[in-house]
Amino acid sequence: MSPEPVAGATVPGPDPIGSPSGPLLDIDDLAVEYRSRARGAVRAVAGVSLSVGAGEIVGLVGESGCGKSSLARAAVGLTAPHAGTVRFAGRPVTPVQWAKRPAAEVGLQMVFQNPYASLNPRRRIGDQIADGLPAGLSGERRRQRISELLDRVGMGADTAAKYPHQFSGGQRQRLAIARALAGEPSMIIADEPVTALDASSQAQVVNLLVRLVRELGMGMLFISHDLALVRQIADRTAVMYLGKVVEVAPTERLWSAPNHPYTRALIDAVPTISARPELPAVLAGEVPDPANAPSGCRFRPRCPAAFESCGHEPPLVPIGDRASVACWLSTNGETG
Amino acid sequence: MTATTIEPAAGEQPAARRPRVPTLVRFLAKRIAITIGLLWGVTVVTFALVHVVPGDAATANLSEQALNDPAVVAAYRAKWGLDQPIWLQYLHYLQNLLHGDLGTSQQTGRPVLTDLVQYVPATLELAVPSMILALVIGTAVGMLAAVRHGRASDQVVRVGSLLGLSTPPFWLSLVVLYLFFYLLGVSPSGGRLSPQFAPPPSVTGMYTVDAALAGQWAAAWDAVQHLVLPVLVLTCLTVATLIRFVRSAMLEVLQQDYIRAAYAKGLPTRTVLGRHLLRAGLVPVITVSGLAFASLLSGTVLVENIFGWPGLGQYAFRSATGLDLPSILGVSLFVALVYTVVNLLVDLLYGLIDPRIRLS
Amino acid sequence: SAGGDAGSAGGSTLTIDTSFVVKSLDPGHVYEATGNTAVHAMYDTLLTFHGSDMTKPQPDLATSYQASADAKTFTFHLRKDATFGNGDKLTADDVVFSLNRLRNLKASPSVTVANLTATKTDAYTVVVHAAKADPNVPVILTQPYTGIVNAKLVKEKGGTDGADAAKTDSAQKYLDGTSAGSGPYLLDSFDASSQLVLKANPKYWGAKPKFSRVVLRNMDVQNQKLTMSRTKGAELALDLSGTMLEGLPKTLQQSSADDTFYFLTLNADPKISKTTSNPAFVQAVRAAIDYTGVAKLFGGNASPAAGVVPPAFPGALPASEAQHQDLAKAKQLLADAGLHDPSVKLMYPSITYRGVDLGTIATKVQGDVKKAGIKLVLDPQPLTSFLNAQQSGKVAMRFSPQSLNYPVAASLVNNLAPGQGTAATTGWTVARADKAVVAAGKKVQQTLDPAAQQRALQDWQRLLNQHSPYIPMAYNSGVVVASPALSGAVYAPAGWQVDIAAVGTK
Amino acid sequence: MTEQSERTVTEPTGTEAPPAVDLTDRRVRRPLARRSWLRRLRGNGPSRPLWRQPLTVVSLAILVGWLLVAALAPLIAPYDPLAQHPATYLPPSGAHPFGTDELGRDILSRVVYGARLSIPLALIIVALALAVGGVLGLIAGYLGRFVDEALMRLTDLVFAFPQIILAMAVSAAFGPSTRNAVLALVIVSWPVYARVIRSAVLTVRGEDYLHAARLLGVGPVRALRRDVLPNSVGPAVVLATLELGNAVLMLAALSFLGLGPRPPAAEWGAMIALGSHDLSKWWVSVFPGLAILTVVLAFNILGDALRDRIDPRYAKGR
Amino acid sequence: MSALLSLDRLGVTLPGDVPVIHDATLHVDAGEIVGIAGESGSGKSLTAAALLNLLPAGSRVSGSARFAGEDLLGLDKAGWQRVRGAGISMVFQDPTAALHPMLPIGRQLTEHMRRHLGLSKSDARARAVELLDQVRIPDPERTLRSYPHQFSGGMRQRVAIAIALACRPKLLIADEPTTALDVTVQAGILALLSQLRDEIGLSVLFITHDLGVLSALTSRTYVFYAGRVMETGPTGALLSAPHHPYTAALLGARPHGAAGVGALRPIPGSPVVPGQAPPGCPFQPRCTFATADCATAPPEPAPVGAGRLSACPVAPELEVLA
Ligand SMILES: Nc1ncnc2c1ncn2[C@@H]1O[C@H](COP(=O)(O)OP(=O)(O)OP(=O)(O)O)[C@@H](O)[C@H]1O
Ligand SMILES: Nc1ncnc2c1ncn2[C@@H]1O[C@H](COP(=O)(O)OP(=O)(O)OP(=O)(O)O)[C@@H](O)[C@H]1O
Ligand SMILES: [Mg+2]
Ligand SMILES: [Mg+2]
Repeated sequence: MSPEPVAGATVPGPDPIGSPSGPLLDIDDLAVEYRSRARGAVRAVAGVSLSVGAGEIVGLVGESGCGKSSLARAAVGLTAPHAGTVRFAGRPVTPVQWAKRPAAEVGLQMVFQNPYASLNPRRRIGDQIADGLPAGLSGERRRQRISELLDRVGMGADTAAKYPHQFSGGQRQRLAIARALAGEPSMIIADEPVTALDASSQAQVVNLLVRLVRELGMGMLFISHDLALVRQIADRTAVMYLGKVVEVAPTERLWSAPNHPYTRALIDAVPTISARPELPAVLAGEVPDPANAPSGCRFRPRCPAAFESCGHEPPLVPIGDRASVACWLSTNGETG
Repeated sequence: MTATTIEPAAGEQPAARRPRVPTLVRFLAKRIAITIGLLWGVTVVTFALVHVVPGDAATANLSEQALNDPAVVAAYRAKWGLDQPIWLQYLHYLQNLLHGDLGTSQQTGRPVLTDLVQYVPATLELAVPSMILALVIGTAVGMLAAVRHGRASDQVVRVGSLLGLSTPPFWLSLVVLYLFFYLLGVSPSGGRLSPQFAPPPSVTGMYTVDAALAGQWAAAWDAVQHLVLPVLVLTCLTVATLIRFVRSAMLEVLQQDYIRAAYAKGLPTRTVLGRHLLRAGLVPVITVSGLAFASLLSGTVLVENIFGWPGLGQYAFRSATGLDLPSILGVSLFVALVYTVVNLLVDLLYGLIDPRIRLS
Repeated sequence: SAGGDAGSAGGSTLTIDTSFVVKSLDPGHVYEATGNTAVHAMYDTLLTFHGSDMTKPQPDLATSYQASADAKTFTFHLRKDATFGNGDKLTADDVVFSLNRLRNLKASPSVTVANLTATKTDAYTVVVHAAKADPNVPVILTQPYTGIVNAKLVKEKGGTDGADAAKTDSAQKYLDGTSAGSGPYLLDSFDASSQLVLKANPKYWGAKPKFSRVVLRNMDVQNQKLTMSRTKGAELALDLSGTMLEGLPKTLQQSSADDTFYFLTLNADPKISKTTSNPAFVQAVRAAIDYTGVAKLFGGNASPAAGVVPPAFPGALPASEAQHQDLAKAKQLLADAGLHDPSVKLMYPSITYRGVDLGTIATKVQGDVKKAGIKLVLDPQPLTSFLNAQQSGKVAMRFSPQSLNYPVAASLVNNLAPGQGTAATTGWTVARADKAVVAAGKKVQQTLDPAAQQRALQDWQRLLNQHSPYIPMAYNSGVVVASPALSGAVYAPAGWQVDIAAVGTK
Repeated sequence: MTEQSERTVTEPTGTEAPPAVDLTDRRVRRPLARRSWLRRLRGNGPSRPLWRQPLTVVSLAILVGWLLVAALAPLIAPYDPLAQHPATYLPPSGAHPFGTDELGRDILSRVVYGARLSIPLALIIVALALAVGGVLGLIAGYLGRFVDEALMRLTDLVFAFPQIILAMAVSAAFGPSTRNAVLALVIVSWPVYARVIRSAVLTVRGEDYLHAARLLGVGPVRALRRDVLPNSVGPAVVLATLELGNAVLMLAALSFLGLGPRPPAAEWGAMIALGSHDLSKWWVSVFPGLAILTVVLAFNILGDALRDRIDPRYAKGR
Repeated sequence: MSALLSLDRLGVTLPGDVPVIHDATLHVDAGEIVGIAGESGSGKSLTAAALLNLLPAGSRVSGSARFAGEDLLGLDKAGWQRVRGAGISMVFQDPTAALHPMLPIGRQLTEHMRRHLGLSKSDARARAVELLDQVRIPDPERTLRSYPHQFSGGMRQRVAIAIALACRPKLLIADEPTTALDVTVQAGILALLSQLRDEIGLSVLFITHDLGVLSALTSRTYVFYAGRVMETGPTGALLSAPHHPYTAALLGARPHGAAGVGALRPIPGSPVVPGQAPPGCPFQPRCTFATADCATAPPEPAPVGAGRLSACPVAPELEVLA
């Protein structure tokens, strides 16, 4: 495999905090494995390389169970990776265990999928946000900072004294974002932050996130299974299948000219609104159990274009500007 | 279990299960190891407990005048190995235990195993019918209450089961004795059999069964009559817990979509409740019935004492107050064994009823 | 239902209800009440008592005996027609084996015979030697544990009368399942927890007992009362006493004898307690107790105590001398001794004895002495812990029932006199004791003439009431309650409660 | 009793964690999360306020009544509960509504004073057991690994003894007294709390809010105090309420066997034991029995109501 | 041609006097796939539940509901047992929850067939195999012996559809049958339903909140809000030119097409809580076009074009809403 770290941002932002040369978040050949008595070893992430630059939004899409969350949690340091490295601003991310998280890593934050579970139901909003503020802050400064953060996510300052159950899902997700901002992050990993929300709240939260990233010049890895949503906000999009990234490309290019048959199938499966009813295209089969991944190209059993080369695993190779694909069809010369 | 697809067009099929035997064997091996560890823990705790007590078995088992004679005391202590250091006594006990020898009871002078063989059936004769009754009634009534959730009958059941939970077992025993024996005279007093009957030849150790096997119908009927009150009390105690549990388990199941789906298919209520609800509600019931059985055994201590029932509960009580170490250890080991075996059965049954569960 | 009509079953089953713990039916080991009752029916002894008359041992296996003047040698002449249950003849060998085995087993009952050695002169003559003079040897030889076993059979089953019998004898297991005696009954079945069944010995040498089958069943007191209230058959209850007798149908027969006393023991060792070792305190407690009230708690035939010898035995003080409460005297005694608000822990076994919860009595005592300004803190202990603490001699004040080791009042002296068994655990040494008490005790033991001994006993008791750490409070009786049709159901204060073989129908 | 009864259902069977349901197939998770939360918002239990449920109100009244009785015992009791009187075993009458016992003591007064023992002792037992079990459960759940394993085996060990027999043995071993009875009951009842708290902690350990706090640089100890503890004690507190009734029962059982508070204390179980010697004096046992029954019933109903409210999961019953 | 299902001013009040559905008028013709759309909590599922008498105990239903000439609201217990499964059947949102986890699929697939169709055990089994074939499940024989957990979500939903189709119902109610599934799997289910309509003339009442799905599958759509029908009409026309501000708002909030910050337009405010609906139009507090009139009385749906009704009196005057 020859992952090529692709750096750069479509929208210019402030320089990355760490090493100015490399990307802000650099995931290199990451693997995550679960061992369960029932299924044996499950390789949920099987060697993924991906990087996100400052001010850049990278979307990560894929079917359920393909390892998106596992990747996110390992990237942020919630689980120890089985192999590979994650670098944030140039320094390796240490998994959060017994020790307190090093201050330098607090700039890497995460927004979780379920807004109902990601806020402590028994603590006031203000206290939870204050977790991320420097310990030396005086009471007054602290209050001020909390209302600033709440204001940023469009919630009133009086929110600080309330408890999470007093808010709707969309509001909670905004509060969770405010809490993440308390760590003054330069990079946010958002794992399906709007999946649990109503269409209308979805729009609110997504708008907020995108605005913040642009305003604060942060980087964001935005994970979702909703292609249309990712298309709307991401600068680049990575497509994951069964623990591997099969294609990365600038979003519009990915939509207009997908290089991987799987990407194509995913896009075709999205129902669209049109005057005449038009059924989305069907991709046969479903994601295999990662505990039992097919040999060679993992997509081979479902691929309409599979041929004999597919018995070998295709590497992720760059094809043009900031785009890579892992498919023998593309690597054998042709692009697109 | 997630299925695997190889055929592009074929969708998927249930993946072949990996061979199950090794899983089961591993599971059993682990459980047996845990059980052994548990039993060992029981011996340690009991031994320690008995030895922190001021006074030893000699005081409990020799007459007062004999205690004044050092020679007699020394002879006794030597006979039971009480003159050895405690760790040696313990090692000795373990060694015998490995050979299946539980030692000799100081209060009955018989091998503890013999005592257990005698007392356990008497207790089972109480516990098993109580458990079965409690299970049947508990499941039926609990299910009824769940189905009629919120209505008057549900409230009645709820209050009734709370009452059952709140009644002191020894008091209930006295009350039923007072009512049915003293006032009404419809039931026999205590014991397992009226004196005019000789205990039937021992096959199972349970008088009802043995008498029936021997064709002694009058004795069998008499034994059944003696069972009624204590079984009633034990059932009352257990059924309350079960009803509560079944009720809430069934309530939870009733909210599941698959019950709505079953109705939506046009199945009659009888089928939905009897097949779909019962099947799913039974899983938690099995869990709790394992615990309920353990508590039932525990409940027999008081009940047996009041009804003069010569079972394990009385034996345990006398062993504890007489500081009869081998007997206490024997009873504790037995109960711990029952506890683990029941739990094991519960887990196995679980796997049998619920296909989603694998032994791991 | 309960009681049943034994008459219809051939008229031959006698039911005896008792709450029992029977550890052994081997005469060499037996010592609990129920065991004694059963062993008495299965094993003949050299001598015996009939009914409730404890004045003089009567012939049993021995047709006659002679005691030497120094009370050290006793010669017994055996009857020649006695046979064991299996048909073997009973000879002097069996007697010698049985008595020596009993002594050498060093089990609970061995203590009483530790002083004795049996030898035979011929096949039907046995001589028992006492190492220390003891005029009560004939009485001891009425006790069930001196029952004569079939020596040949018991030896076959591992029995021995050797000096090392305590270690090597292994016949107990056999004897717990099979009787090897010459008594009117044989053991049919024994279930340590529920019942013990006797059947008539077809080869019994004496008069055939009336009942061919006897069931002793384990039953708590409550149920005994209820069962007896309804019984229609031949049935006895052994544990009904005191208050439990109230409300029983008038048709039932009762037979009783006051053979137990309940007493407080106050430690005389100042190291254990400054308070209890103060004689004035003891006397104050003695004066503060409401003896009639305590006796009433036992109900039935119980009576306030006069001394330590229960009325069932010759040598008891007359009822007219019963102690009585005198609070003014108690307060005076305390004041004179300069004891203000004394407080003592009273330890007692938390058991129910003869239908009375000892805690109730202790509470009553606590209430009584409080009126005199004495504070008692109750300290109930499980029986084992109580016995252990008592044995240690470190208990300041304790309360327990006491009965005689064997049915001679003088045996109490062996136990209660300064420096002896009970006294030793009470810190009452000869040095601490009043000279007169010591002398009076000696006199009891040395007097061989029964009438004179009884007078000496009474004098000794009067002195105990003034100078001892014992406060006897009440006498209580053992009672046999029998269904109306029975005859011969007499309470025997002799250790075996009732002579089963003597029970018949009217 | 009971209850070993008393074991909880959060951990179905003693010796081992229940065989895992293979729910790793999480394809259908997304909408589920939304649904279940909606459901919780809508509520599925009796969501009426406590004071609108007649049963709960009645039980609360009973309990408050008993607490008043305990507090005001000297004012309420017509006689000194320890005062002996020569007229014994008087059946219920105007002068002695509940009759008198074998020492002529007024049973009503003793029942009244009994509340001063049973209710506070039950509270102490449960509080101690909750404290001991809570701390151990918290440690086991948070530290995991062999600490957890060892603690769980220890709870198994306690569970493997029938509660009453173990309590009897402990109480007999150290001699009957109030302190030892409390000790014995704490020893047999702490594992339930340890298990409940442990499993609650295990749940919280997987919660995103804990992760979020750790990601913000909160140290493990602070997280334990702020995030784990407050979210784990809920079930245990609910359980404790339910266990109060059980503690009253167990204490009475020990007393009944002569292993509880020493005489002449007016303890209900011991009073029943006195009456049990003679069924014909039914009033001696019946009234203290009814006292136990009402107190325990009130505790149980309240615990039940509290459980339904606080934690719908616990509506499972035990 | 008379409609297969027709609801006229159906109202549902939940226990505790919580009105949740108001005056829902709706019809489904034979062989037609009709959609119901709306935000979460708008009463879509309750409408479906009312059609099968699966409402929470103590709910009250008003108005009329006729199915194949029969008055549903007048049915007795036996009548409902007859209609359920054989007349109207249902597919639930979450196939994992809707299949009994402890009964083999064969059992769940045949038990109601034997009852409704009076089939013998073997006949029912034969039909079950046929059905599984129809919903494109490979190896039906083996599937019959398997349990739900042995299948993926998509397969489970196919099984659930097979169960719903077993007694040849005339109407299938599908309550968000694809919400729990991945887009790729969803496409398969949509294709299946569409094929079934073509092959066996199945009528479907399809509930979803995904407008894209509606567009792909249904011929007509009802848009629900706060238990009321806001707008109805042929799906294509309705979605391309909405005549109700709510429909327009729904369309605006969903991602559509090319990138750009602010391309998503959230609906301001939050949905109505049942029982606390404002007077007048329930959408009025969130509506950008609301006038004072909107707060007086709930507007009646009025015709706004070919086969279209809108409950917004202002709508016809607005040019383009989307
Ligand atoms: N803690 C765990 N233990 C065992 N297996 C796990 C664990 N977490 C995830 N897996 C497995 O790893 C694989 C990837 O899971 P992951 O949650 O990363 O997927 P995902 O892409 O985030 O899916 P979704 O879209 O459903 O969130 C799945 O097969 C899942 O079953
Ligand atoms: N059992 C119930 N008890 C009380 N209220 C209920 C109940 N079921 C539903 N509701 C309420 O009725 C309203 C309509 O619910 P319904 O389930 O029909 O919505 P829906 O449109 O299907 O939403 P979703 O998209 O979330 O499935 C909701 O506000 C809900 O809170
Ligand atoms: Mg995920
Ligand atoms: Mg719905």
